[in-house]
Amino acid sequence: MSTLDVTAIKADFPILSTTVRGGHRLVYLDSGATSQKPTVVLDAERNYYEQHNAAVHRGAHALAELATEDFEAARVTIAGFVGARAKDLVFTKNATESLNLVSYAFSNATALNNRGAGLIDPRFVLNPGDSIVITEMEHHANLIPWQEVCRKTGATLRWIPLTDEGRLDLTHLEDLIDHTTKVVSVVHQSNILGTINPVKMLMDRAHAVGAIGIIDGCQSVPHMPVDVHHLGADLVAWSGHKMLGPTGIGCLWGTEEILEAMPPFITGGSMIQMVEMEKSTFAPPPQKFEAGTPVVAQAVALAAGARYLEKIGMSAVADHEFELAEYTVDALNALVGVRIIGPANAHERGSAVSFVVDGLHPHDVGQVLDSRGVAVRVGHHCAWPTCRRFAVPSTTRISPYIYNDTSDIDEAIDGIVAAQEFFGVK
Amino acid sequence: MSTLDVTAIKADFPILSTTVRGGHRLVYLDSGATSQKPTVVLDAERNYYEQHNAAVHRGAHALAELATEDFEAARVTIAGFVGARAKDLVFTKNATESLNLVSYAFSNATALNNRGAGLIDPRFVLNPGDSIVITEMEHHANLIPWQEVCRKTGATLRWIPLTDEGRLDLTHLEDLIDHTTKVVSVVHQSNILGTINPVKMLMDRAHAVGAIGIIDGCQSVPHMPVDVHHLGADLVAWSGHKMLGPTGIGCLWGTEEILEAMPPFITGGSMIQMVEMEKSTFAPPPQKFEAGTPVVAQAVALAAGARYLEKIGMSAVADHEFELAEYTVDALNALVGVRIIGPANAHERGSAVSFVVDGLHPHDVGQVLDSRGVAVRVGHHCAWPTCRRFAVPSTTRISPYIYNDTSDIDEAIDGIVAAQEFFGVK
Amino acid sequence: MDLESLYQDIILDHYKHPRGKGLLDRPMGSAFHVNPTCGDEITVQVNQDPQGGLIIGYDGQGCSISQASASVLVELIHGETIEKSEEIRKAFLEMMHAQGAGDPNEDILGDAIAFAGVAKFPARVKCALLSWMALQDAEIQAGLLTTGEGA
Amino acid sequence: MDLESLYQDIILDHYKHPRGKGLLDRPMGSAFHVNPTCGDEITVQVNQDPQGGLIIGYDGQGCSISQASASVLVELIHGETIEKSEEIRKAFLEMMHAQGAGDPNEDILGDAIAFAGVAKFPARVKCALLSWMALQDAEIQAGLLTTGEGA
Ligand SMILES: Cc1ncc(COP(=O)(O)O)c(C=O)c1O
Ligand SMILES: Cc1ncc(COP(=O)(O)O)c(C=O)c1O
Repeated sequence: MSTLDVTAIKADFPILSTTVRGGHRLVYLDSGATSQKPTVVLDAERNYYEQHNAAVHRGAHALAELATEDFEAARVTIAGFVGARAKDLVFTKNATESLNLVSYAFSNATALNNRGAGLIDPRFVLNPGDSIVITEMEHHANLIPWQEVCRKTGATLRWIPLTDEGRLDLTHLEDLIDHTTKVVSVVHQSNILGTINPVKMLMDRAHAVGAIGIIDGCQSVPHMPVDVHHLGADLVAWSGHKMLGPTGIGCLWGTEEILEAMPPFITGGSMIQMVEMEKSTFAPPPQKFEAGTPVVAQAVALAAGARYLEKIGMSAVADHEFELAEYTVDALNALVGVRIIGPANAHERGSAVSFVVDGLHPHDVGQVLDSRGVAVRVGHHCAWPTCRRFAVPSTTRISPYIYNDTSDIDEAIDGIVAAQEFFGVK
Repeated sequence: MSTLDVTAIKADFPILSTTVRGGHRLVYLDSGATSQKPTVVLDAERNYYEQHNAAVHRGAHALAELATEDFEAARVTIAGFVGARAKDLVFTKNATESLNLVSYAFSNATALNNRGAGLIDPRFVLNPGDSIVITEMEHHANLIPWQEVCRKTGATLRWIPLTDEGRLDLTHLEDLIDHTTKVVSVVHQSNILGTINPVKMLMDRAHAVGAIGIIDGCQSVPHMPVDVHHLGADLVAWSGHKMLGPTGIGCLWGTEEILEAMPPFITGGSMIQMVEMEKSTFAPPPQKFEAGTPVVAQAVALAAGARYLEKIGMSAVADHEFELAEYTVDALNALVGVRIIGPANAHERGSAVSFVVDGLHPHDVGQVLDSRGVAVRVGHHCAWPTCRRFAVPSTTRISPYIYNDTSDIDEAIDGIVAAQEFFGVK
Repeated sequence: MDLESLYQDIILDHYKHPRGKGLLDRPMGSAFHVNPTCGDEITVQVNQDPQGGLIIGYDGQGCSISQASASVLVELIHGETIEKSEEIRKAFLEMMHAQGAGDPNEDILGDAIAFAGVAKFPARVKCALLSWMALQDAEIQAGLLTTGEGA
Repeated sequence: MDLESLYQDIILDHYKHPRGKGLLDRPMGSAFHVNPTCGDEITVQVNQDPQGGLIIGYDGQGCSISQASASVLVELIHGETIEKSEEIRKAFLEMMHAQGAGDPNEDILGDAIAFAGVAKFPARVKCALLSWMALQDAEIQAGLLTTGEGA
């Protein structure tokens, strides 16, 4: 039995009491893509603009002080949410930028090194023969940046393959992550398969060969208790909009040592120490990585979201999601002509569940669900190679969150059956 | 006489009726750093979250359609604000990212070219001997990215020097922008000096030598009518938060041809055409440059800001600012011991006016103004080399906007005199 | 929402019984298009018979809308002149961009008129257009059309 | 707001009549610090006399708070042992981070106690700390302090 009072939680999200498609109650099961926002988050953002808005870290006037305080207090809250210190948390615009910030540390360091431009940390310099290891279940955000780094440096991209049930196939791990490996970057919880990966072990393996270990926490930080220090990674990236926060904010946590060592990514104002026309020096992290006017209102709002989640308790959230995962998996398993893509049980998996329906294209399944007010995602979920691995062009995905209960899953299941009937495949 | 009804406009900005520092009416004269936000902007953002929030360009359900429509309609509005087509407008997180997106086109193209990775447009490939030309009045956002490109490629950074009155010294322009020049990137209106630069002429010169022409429009787009097609540039960057919009959104306009030719910057989801583990191909612009979940709510809110400005009329805004500039310059010129840094008349300048007070440090001037509720910016305004050029460590800057009138300027002037008295330098 | 207005019987029929599916032996032009959001794929090929009539081949996988649209395309374009083909293609594009408004010409569009309802679903418009975009590219490749024409 | 609580007479006096301004001939340690937001600069230098007393030199430009703070620093640290210097420096840091609360020790801080009011202005705390941060670095460079100690 879930310990979450889902009815009370739902009431905190104005959009969940709207109707869609001619009067249908909105059943929002697309939180893997983006979560909805509770009133406290919207209020926090608005209050910031109505009371404290000013340029941060720059002005000496009253508003500038208040805005700076708000922004840095938000950093403390959001860092605390993952057990980190504020000074080790960098704000970006989304997880994609966070991961690019990291990948560009490698291509920038390599370019600077090749031109002999200053003292470059050799851990970030890539040469042909070096390897970067990811998995076959990465979101494009943790795949394409590394493809690009490889194109620019001559390094080789490797990936850990998947088993038929959607888990990492670790058989040849020691060969995949070897002495040539300089980066190991893996998703904590797959957004398409739902699989939770043994990241600690992978990070340990990365460190054993001297590689830098990175975790894409987009689907874990919002859904389970995460303490960055327990993950064993050097860097962890995630997004605000999937954890009740606004669009336009992402996070990157790193160890102090790694953030110090990494060259900057986006450069400009507020990330400098000293500027002359000829050359500049840079501020210490996190400022070094936050050029330009930062995402101030977004940070303030995301902090309100983090506090909302903390009040519920992330263990309670994880328990709730486990129950929903179990319920969803069981219900889908019970349907004739429906196949789960990813672990078909609730063990070490999140509540996002992908599936295909025999004889039906996911777009058509999604359309029928939508006509009943049920919002799910169809497509390759920005994990196209994972779809290829399972020989499907795309999937339909149910991804619930704290404001969903089993009645919402029931609506989705009913919709799938209705789709089968409508298209006559049952 | 100003045609703007400043009293009515003020009433649209909730923060302007707050008080600071123990009951002083807030006199906000720091809009060069960031503008305040009218209620319509805050409402637009909130309504989006409460009614339409979903992942854009990805889902097939009702909310996803509404969110995508909102986002793309915002693009049409904001592009229209500068006379552009929606498909030529890229959303970023701030102008700093916009300018980095452009500068990275050069360093990425160069790195790819050096590795023989595919067909690279030679206009973006930089070699030692090539030059990049900026000015001595650039914001750090249009300086440091180019310093970094030079460090990575061996190209040389050149800059157009300044006259004592704070205008571009064009005496040696033909030598500065010559056949070695591949980039000319200049600020339209200086955020520190207020100078409005003859950008069309500079862009024409850039094109005459085959260079790509870029304009930093941060301080022009919010303050005067700007039609990107009249500027003669290939690319124009600006920020949302300085034109009534929220934090966390920037813009980059480019000609279709240039945007097509530029390699992507941040890579990941939503900017792809086809993805395999081994390689990917990219979507056409603007998507190519908008990896990851975009700044949806911010775009919707910024569009509301643009509509608000259009209702006032950008010509009326420019007239109003001209009057304020004239008033401010005259008032400062009339003070003993006060020196304007930048043009000391209202000809070809914006309303942002920097100055120094003999015997007083800008921090102390700003502090006295602040104690009276007057918010101005003190420091180097992210244009440190410009301060060096005028042999001052920093300046105090008055920068008004549509919600300010001459009575606000009077408050600042009174505060300057009070500062002189408090520190006994008068 | 009215599922029937989207999934007209004609569409479902073309989906279940696609007309003329299959690739050509030696096409003059061939274009492969994907829908990057869902991975749907289509290849459209063209040849021209001595009398100037178009010969269309296609293959693909995807949702009911994209596959039915390709089948309708073959039915409409096959045997027509390039001029007529352009007329039909442009009428189809116009209908798909009309968001359910507009007044599609049934004489020109034939079975394709059934897609008028799809235009009300922005996310599905791309599906319906996939094969038509590929057709244009294949015709350009075959030298029957010059770049940029119409679109 | 009460300007007088920020600009205590002692501060204005040190600002207008800085004590011991000037650089040393051959410093054991020297550190140059800037405030990146406003461009204020300070150089602090240290030597040690045979009895272990510190000799401090400095030069710089900046606002009243940063310059007065440097002047007070010289007055307090000059001639003291490194141990005593650390005690004073830490007391000053603590006071500046107390946001106006706390109970600064006048016996240790002397004139520097006048900066208690500055702690209420976050944007000015950096100004007040500039020379003290440089002092620490200069002492580390002189080998009188090991890195990371205190801070
Ligand atoms: C002229 C100019 N360029 C660039 C910027 C950078 O804009 P942002 O901080 O929004 O990235 C600013 C404002 O800070 C500016 O005034
Ligand atoms: C696992 C994973 N990684 C990365 C991302 C990219 O996040 P964003 O789009 O917020 O940059 C997502 C979400 O889209 C995700 O689920």
